[in-house]
Amino acid sequence: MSTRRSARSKKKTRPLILPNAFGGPEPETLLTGGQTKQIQDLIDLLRRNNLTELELERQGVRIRVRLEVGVKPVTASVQESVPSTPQQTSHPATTTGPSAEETTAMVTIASPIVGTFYRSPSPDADPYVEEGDFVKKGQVLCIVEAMKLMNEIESEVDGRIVKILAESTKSVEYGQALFLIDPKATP
Amino acid sequence: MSTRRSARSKKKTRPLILPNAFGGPEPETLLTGGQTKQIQDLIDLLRRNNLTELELERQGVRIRVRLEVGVKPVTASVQESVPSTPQQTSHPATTTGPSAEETTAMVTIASPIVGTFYRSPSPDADPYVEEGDFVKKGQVLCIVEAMKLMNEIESEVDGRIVKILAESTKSVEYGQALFLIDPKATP
Amino acid sequence: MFKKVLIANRGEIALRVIRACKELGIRTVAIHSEADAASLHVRAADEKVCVGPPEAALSYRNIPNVLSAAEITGVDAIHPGYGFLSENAHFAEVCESIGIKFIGPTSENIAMMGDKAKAREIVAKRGLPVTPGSPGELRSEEDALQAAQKIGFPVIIKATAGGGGRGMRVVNKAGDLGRAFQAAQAEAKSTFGNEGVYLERYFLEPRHIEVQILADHRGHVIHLGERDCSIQRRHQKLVEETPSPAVDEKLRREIGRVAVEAVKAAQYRNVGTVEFLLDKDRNFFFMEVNTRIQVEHPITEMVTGIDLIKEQIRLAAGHPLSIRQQDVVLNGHSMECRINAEDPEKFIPSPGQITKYSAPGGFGIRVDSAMESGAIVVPHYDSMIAKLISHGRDRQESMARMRRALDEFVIEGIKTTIPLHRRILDDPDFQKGHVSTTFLDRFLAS
Amino acid sequence: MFKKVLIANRGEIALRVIRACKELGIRTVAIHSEADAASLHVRAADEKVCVGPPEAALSYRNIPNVLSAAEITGVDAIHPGYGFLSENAHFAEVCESIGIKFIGPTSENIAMMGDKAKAREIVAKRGLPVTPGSPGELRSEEDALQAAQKIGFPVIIKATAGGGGRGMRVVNKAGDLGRAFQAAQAEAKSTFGNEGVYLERYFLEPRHIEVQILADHRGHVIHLGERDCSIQRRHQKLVEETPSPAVDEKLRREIGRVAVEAVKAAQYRNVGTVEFLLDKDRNFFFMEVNTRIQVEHPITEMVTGIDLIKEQIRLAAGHPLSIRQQDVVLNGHSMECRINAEDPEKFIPSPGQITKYSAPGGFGIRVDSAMESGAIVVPHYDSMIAKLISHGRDRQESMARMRRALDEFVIEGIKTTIPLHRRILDDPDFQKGHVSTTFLDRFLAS
Repeated sequence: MSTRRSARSKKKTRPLILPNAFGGPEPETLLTGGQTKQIQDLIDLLRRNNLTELELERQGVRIRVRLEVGVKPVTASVQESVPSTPQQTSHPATTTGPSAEETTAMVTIASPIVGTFYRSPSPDADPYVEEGDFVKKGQVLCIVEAMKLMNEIESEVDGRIVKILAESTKSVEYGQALFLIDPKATP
Repeated sequence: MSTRRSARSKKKTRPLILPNAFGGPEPETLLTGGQTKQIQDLIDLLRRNNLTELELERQGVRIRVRLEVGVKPVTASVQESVPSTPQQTSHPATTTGPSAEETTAMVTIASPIVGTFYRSPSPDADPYVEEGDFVKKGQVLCIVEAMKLMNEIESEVDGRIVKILAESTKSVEYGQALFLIDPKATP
Repeated sequence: MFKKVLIANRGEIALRVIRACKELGIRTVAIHSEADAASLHVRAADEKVCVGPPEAALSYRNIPNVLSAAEITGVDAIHPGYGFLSENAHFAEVCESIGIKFIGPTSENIAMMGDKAKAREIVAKRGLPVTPGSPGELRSEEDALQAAQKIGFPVIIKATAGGGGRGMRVVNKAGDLGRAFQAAQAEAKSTFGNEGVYLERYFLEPRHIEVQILADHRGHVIHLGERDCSIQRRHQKLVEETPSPAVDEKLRREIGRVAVEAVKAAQYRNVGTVEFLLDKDRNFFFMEVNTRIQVEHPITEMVTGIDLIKEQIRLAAGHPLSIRQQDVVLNGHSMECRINAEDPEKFIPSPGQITKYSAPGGFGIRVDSAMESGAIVVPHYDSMIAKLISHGRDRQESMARMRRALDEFVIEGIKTTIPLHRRILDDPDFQKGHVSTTFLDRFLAS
Repeated sequence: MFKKVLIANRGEIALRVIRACKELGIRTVAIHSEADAASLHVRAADEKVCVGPPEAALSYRNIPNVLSAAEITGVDAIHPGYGFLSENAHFAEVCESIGIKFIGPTSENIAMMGDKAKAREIVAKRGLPVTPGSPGELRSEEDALQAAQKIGFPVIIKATAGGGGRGMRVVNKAGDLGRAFQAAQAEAKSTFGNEGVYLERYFLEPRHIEVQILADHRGHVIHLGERDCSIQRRHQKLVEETPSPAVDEKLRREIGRVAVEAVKAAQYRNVGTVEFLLDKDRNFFFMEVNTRIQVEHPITEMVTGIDLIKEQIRLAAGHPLSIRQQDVVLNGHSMECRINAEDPEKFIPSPGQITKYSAPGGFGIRVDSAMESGAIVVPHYDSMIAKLISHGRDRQESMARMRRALDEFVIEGIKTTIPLHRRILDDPDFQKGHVSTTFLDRFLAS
């Protein structure tokens, strides 16, 4: 337990640090850029894995790749309808998500709540973790402060911290990626 | 010269028949250069990967490319659902245009004015032409009455009347197809 | 005046509030669930914060996340819209306690009016007409029977914490009362977490008439005339209009005066709506006070020219009322059709992607909607996707405009209630204004 | 009342008239060129007739084809919109002669007012204030010099058949008069087929103020207040508003009275607009009468609640005026921005396909447009693609709404004047209402 003052904390007394009680969802990569390249990637994926069919649908984009059984050729279909792509407005602490290659087989630790991100339990303490550190499942990675409460965010896996995606003392929204962990790495 | 009474001709006295003074425009079908290029890209993708089928839908345009197993040629179809397709409302004398095959190498004689279509110079006279007739360039095919004036419409080519597309005494709009002529036919 | 406001809502009402803020020069913060990241209300705001997963309870109703979003963006005030947290007294109270202005009535107002039986009591004490009914919450079946026999059958049992038709039961005779009482209690408990119920006389073909009121912090209250919301399906309003074809100038003054007195009795602040039943003999009875901006507020705006959302914000910022009762002029007639993403015959929700969206325009037509071509109607929230509002010099013109606007409205990819609205507008009884809250059931049955 | 009306126009005004007809229960016939076959105005009508190739002279201005379309569809009346055949006295006369009602003034009204010098004469004879100028058409350079010296430089030479800035020349001193006279004559001849010119005093920073009038067949005339159209670029209006920031109640009554008298002097019928110059000392001078519905008519509709297109149709059908002057009430303020498909800095037309179109909505916003996603702006016609109209309780609110609506308006695929309008609305002089017809040139130069 430790106390900490946030930017708007004049009225605050003794905030609590809570253990992680949330399960973070994993962010997915969006189809952006050249479609031909993406379809090719899917076809390669299909072949490598000896799949017969692969379908992907998210936010109005549907991709379907099919390999006829006993037949060499593959069927691919993409359906896109995206007039309503989210326009980036100035939101607090915008973080561009990691690119597709980076996230391959990586685990993302996302913020389960809206609040303020802190890398250390108090201003004069050391950060919980640094990039390159090896962490254990259940190990505290950071704190997200919300409503004067300090919520400890724990790692969901064993692995190595590849990247810290949020900046200490800055606000984070629900689902925002905080850490990228390589679960295959060993010390 | 001849006189004739139209449906609304109570006030009419002696209408004139005028010689053809209009040139009919030929309707065209268009596929933009950009679209052709995109289809080619999809075909290349299909071929490179020995796919059987590839479908892409985006903002109202759906492209599907299919390669039949064991068959060399490639089938490509483009379906465009432009949001502003003209809705067919009850307009006077709607004529469904002839299909693609029929018009191949055919000449369409279109109405150069808005008015009422008559196949014969007077109600008791024989029609100027019938389907199957051979006509000469400059030969009168019909009359379109407008503003109490009878306008003779002439053939623009030598050939055989394949189809008469408008109905006598019914109204026609500007550019409406009246006759389909096969210019290659000989008597 | 506030510098920055967070809008704790989504869809058309969030966009409506953002528009008002922009016109007042106030910066805006949108919140959204993961399902709404690409929504128009999010792009329209200056800032945005994702507050949770698609489930409303974990996002739009998630008080810690909504308040954290307000804190990290440094807003002065929160506008709750309607639904979600708008009538949550606890939320309003927490806002007050952390120094963020809740744009709406006080938490005490919400709590008091949220207890429907209590609200009736307060109003009745002032000598104002309330529907004959039990004096307060019913303690037992015997209590219910006694009350019902005193006022006469049929009666309607309602949840004290209720709204929207949940926890309601109509009872025609004493023998049915016991079962209905228990069913209403159970439904009230499961829906509102509060099993309290009360009963009232049930009117056979009443009109639903409501009066818009504005109240400043000094206790000055004015009303902006009535809205007739009799076209309902299962207590869900579908078409609203103002003025009501059943209310003349004399009745308007009288019902307006009662509405003003009722909210004065409760020391009410900000905007609110007083709901009445109007029976066939033009007797009216107080039902309840809605402590939020209503879905149908635009029709009042169209005839008065007063921007109710701006008034809400000004009043919340402590400005006194800028309009006196005698300055309120009602110009012409206005009507609203709620366009829902539903099958127009079976009323089954029809979520999905809107492949084409083209809203009507021109003179006397207003559309409040956050939809657009390509938008996805998600299944997690209310099915209302657009409000089509007409205005004309008289009811005739307003209806003619509504008809042609319904014909113009193109929403493809999902089913909507547009065809139903078109049929309602062609109904001779509706055209004559001969309607009651039972109109739609009979209309749909025929 | 008419059973069926043909709309001899395209785009937003055709759609505007179709909407009014639908609200009146009148069937509609759209005409279109080959370039407009897929246009919204065509689909909105009950019937449609293609009247020619893209060139307006061969389609929308093609009198035989337009009248044949009217005959084969059996309409009772033709609404000409603005532009095209709307001020063609010959067309109105032929309509009259074949028993099809021309919805507008009489052909005599059009012919008389079309001769600008003649119109000035008629009005001056009634003792009404006209801009000091030559008594009629100028016969020679000497004639011009004499007139100019009498009224004093600077003067402006105008075509008697003119409009829209063509055939106009400003002359600052006697030495420049000869060349300007010849240039104006040549331009008048090539543009209007009529070399007649006249001259007037040229005011340095005048306002363009126009008064909307309605006249029935019995000769009753009322006015609906003024419009301030001072924001012009090369005599093309860009922004209009009502009431004018420069006109108070007293001046409004006075200028309205003069407008009514001017059209009475011409035995004018149906709707029309009387244009005035207002100088810095608040003197006003008659300029001309526009014998058609104006592009900017919606702002008058917003503040009066009167549907001018419906009034045109009713008056043409022989109905007497249903409104008396004392019943005309002006509510609040309204402003219009003309959105053109043009580069907002270089004013080069920008035809092409609109890949995305999303119009603003909500309270106090009206959009008159026939555009939609996927529509193609063809290069053959006027570049105006939408009229954005705001309404508010006062000029402040109306401007705030216009600003936020301009921010919301999405038109992709082509360039539009939206960014220019946004800049104009941010200008402090514009915000204060300190403008004249020279405002925009100075604004663009800075």
